[in-house]
Amino acid sequence: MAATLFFWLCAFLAFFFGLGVIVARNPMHSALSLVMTFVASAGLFLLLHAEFLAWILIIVYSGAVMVLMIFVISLLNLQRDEPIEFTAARRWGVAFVVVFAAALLIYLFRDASVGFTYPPKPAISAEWGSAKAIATDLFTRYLLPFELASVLLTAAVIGAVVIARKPDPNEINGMESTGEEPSNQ
Amino acid sequence: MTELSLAIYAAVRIGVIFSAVMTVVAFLPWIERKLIGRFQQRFGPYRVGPHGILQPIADSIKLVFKEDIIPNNADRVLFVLAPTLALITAVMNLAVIPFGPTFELFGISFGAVQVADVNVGILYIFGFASLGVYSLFLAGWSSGNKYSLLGGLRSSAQMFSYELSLGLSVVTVLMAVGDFKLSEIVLSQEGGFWNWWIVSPKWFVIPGLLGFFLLLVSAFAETNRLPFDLPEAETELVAGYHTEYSSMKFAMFFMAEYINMIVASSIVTTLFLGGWHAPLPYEPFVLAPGWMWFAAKVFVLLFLFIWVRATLPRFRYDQLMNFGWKFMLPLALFNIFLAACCLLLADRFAL
Amino acid sequence: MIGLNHYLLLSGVLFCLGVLGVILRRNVLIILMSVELMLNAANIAIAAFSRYPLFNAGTLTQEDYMTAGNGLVFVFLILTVSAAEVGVGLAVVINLYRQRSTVNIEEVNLLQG
Amino acid sequence: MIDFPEISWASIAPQTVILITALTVLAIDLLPRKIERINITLTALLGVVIALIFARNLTPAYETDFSGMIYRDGVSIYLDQLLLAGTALILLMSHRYAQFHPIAYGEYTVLLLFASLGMMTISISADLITLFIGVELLSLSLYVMSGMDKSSLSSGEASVKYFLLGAFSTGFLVYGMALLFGACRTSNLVLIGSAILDGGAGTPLLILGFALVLVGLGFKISLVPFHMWAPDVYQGAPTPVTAWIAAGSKIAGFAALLRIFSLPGISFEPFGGYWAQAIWWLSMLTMIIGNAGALVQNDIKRMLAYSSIAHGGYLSMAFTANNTVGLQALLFYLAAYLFMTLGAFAVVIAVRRNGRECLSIPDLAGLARQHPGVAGLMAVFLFSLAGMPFTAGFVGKLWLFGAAIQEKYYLLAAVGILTTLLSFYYYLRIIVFMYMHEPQKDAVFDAVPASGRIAAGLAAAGVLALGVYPNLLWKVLAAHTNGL
Repeated sequence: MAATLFFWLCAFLAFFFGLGVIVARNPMHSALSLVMTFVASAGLFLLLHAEFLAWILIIVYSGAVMVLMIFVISLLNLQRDEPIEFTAARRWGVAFVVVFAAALLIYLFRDASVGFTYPPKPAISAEWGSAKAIATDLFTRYLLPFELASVLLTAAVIGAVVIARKPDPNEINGMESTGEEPSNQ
Repeated sequence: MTELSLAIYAAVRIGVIFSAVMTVVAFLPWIERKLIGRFQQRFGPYRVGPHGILQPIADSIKLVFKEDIIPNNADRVLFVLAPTLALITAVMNLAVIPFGPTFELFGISFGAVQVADVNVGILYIFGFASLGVYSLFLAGWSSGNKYSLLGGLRSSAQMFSYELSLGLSVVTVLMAVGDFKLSEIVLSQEGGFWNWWIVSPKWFVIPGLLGFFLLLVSAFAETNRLPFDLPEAETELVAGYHTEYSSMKFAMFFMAEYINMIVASSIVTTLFLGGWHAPLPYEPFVLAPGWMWFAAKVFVLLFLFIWVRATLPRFRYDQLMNFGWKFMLPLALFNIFLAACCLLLADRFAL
Repeated sequence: MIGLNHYLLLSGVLFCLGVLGVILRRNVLIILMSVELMLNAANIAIAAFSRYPLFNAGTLTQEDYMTAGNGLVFVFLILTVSAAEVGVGLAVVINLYRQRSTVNIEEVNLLQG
Repeated sequence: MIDFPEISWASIAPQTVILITALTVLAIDLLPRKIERINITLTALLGVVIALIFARNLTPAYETDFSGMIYRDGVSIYLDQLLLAGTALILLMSHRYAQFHPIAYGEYTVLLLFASLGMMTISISADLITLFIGVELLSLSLYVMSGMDKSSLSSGEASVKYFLLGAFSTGFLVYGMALLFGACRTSNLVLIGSAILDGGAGTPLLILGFALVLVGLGFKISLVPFHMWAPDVYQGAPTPVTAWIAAGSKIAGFAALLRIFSLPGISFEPFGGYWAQAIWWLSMLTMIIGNAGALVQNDIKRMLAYSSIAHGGYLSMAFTANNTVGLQALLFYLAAYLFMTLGAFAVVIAVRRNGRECLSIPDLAGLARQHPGVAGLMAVFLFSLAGMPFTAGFVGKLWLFGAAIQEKYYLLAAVGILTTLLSFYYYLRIIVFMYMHEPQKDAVFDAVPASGRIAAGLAAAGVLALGVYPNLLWKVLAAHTNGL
């Protein structure tokens, strides 16, 4: 009973704030809504016994990624956005997404393998979802993807630093000639 | 035990721990002002009550009756939300701290002096700490004041810079214990101070000392205490993120800061100083209840917090960032490597 | 009683919200956030799928599926990767802002056929 | 303690070498002394050549490795070699390009190698997780690379557009993978395959999952309804990056399609019915719109963008045909496409006038007078792209159309042939400008450096060799596609 209530609470929060992300006029409010969506999703993860992931989601997303995002929003000093204009193309886009959503949901309902009140997996061990279980999998069966993820993070760090740093004036002027118009800095 | 009695025990635990911590929080500013007064060869608060002991009560009365101002160009919802969030995240962290072992009163066992022994205790604390970042940032941003905004920006940049070394310094202990559970970490340090992780022979002392140092420094930064109090640097930013706050909202920030200090000290105690274990596993020491040892260690650390505040000047902003990214972070990474080597060696030679 | 479908419905709705956000909003940062919403929806779906068993497994036994994979590791790696993606994305946006002083995608229109 | 699994280094040797090379270049670049560009290029080239040698010496093993994460079959060995050859050519081109444009060359090279590593990860994936990380490694590197020319506004714009559309497509890809995982409760492609054979085919989750994955990958290889980003990004990105997006990223995208839609060890019979139909439409639209779009372009990079979209249409025909001939034709045409596209871009990079890039088609007027060799090479690439006999493009198209006709997709093949004829117009237009127009006033082309000649020459050799002796590759392909 408590679990059911908790689910509906988290689901409602996730939906409400998810909607907030896309309708808020102020980018800061969008970002904060996204943070709340992640917190609600972490609640769902807790409900699914994926304890470790729930906290990782909060620490990594709410704690680091979204702080960075908010940091950028306030650095760029973004003010309120223009209200959403519904041009013909957008109206079509919205119609498409809504139809697509309806189709998606109907498909999922029709699926015989996912009953509406199917009980949680009985055979799951107490360890399931704990840090230990995930770590064991990560360092044995998923060793290669894990290592590749570290390569990806390296690439992302290099890339982010390269593209976000201010261009070195020598770097631009020292060229024999630049092919296109110079930047406006 | 029925569910009801479990709930009652839990409620008792929450009540006892919360009121105890709140009492400490109420008197901590007084202690701090007294101590700093002594460090600076003056008396500190002296007027209200004997030795100014009633000063906290006077202060709280003042704060409650002050006018509660919300600036015109503030983002009203977030402006109110920020201090609430600060207090909530701080209080939530108290829930998982193992203050003491199981205790009995009138022959009834109330369980451990800990609200909830969460499986992923450390992650829980980091989770709420990382949500706490938002409170300072939002306070700064929603005030609609440039000093506040700068303070908020500084605090968020500082907190997530030091969160890295904070997390990494904890990893060494986690590697040795193999569990996120805080009670397990305390239990792994049983039997005298030589088994505490700060000096444990399991990893040849050095990684422990280094980890303790890293954790302590990061904790100072995370709680925005001097020498890391740039977010509220009075001399440059008026009062940083809480410039526009008054009355109870200001009091909430104030309380949150002191609770955070207590939480930080408790974590250092739990991870490196043996938690509620007595320093020597012999007769006169083990007679005192565990929570007393815990409190004693926390008070020593709190004293350290205050001592540092009275002694060190504030960092400059670039120094702070350089220190975090170019010194603390590499050192923490190196420390993990060192600890891993030590653990492997200890394992190999069955120490 | 909460079943798999509840989670899937929620995840589907969140995914569609993300798609709508990308279509409707013109602010680059909000588009990025909407994409994160989509990825989050996928994470919820995977976590839910790995918690609930397969109903109509044919000749493959339950054990085959259980040893086949742990969805939580999938979620973990998706989290890692999308965090990296946000990092790179923000850097790209900062680069754009330096050059153009805008984050409105409609004002970014030098390149046209 | 955790028992670490056995690591089979041999099967990921080329990937490992590329990773080590990337880290070496990074380390060299970090040295306090200023490093000459040539040293970076040579280091990277050396690494690529070593990796190529490792890749050539691999023997296909038709089973998964790394506890089911990778699948080292003949196709993956073939694709690895192709991608490594492409990387080498791109390195040569970038070396010349960086002389004139302010890109941070060390980091650029590192990211280029990481992008190649991502592509080569896709080619060996036997698990959705590995595949996803490969796709992301490739994409993240390319987003950054396309914005690396800080002096150019269009470069910044290209990177933002590429990033947004790429991230959007990642959303679809991941959600599709989530549904695939849900349908089969496993992320392993082999097990997904057996689960489908087991009677899972036709479940809504599976169909939806595959559809979303197709949308996600459709963005990456710019199939038609998902192609909007391609022209802008191709035009704005630094030219060697454009070349690598056009060639490498597209090959990797098709490798991913191959991995997912013809699951290792199983043909896509179980759901061929759905996919043939969906891809039939995509392929049709892509060929028509890609070629039509290319007709009206005046910018070479934009024209090549539409040409690359159109080629995506021809290539995806193989998935509709869904037979062994189609697979071989696809693999052959990927090689042909790699050489001719990279060759064309190599010439675009090599030819400059007064230090400026010649990016509009009239800029090339009179090139044949001054640089007959380079113009000749360009003509070879354009003829091959158009599909003239005796070039790789011709053989590849013939083979692809043949595969479609074999499965009685006459309309598709007819549209393919018609659009090919149409494409002669815009390819020949460039040749006409190069050979038959007077040079523009005071137009003096700069000397073409050795690196440009080598890159274009090697690509041309590839195009002609495959066009004249397709048997060279035919045997390799026949051997490599044996296990499928």
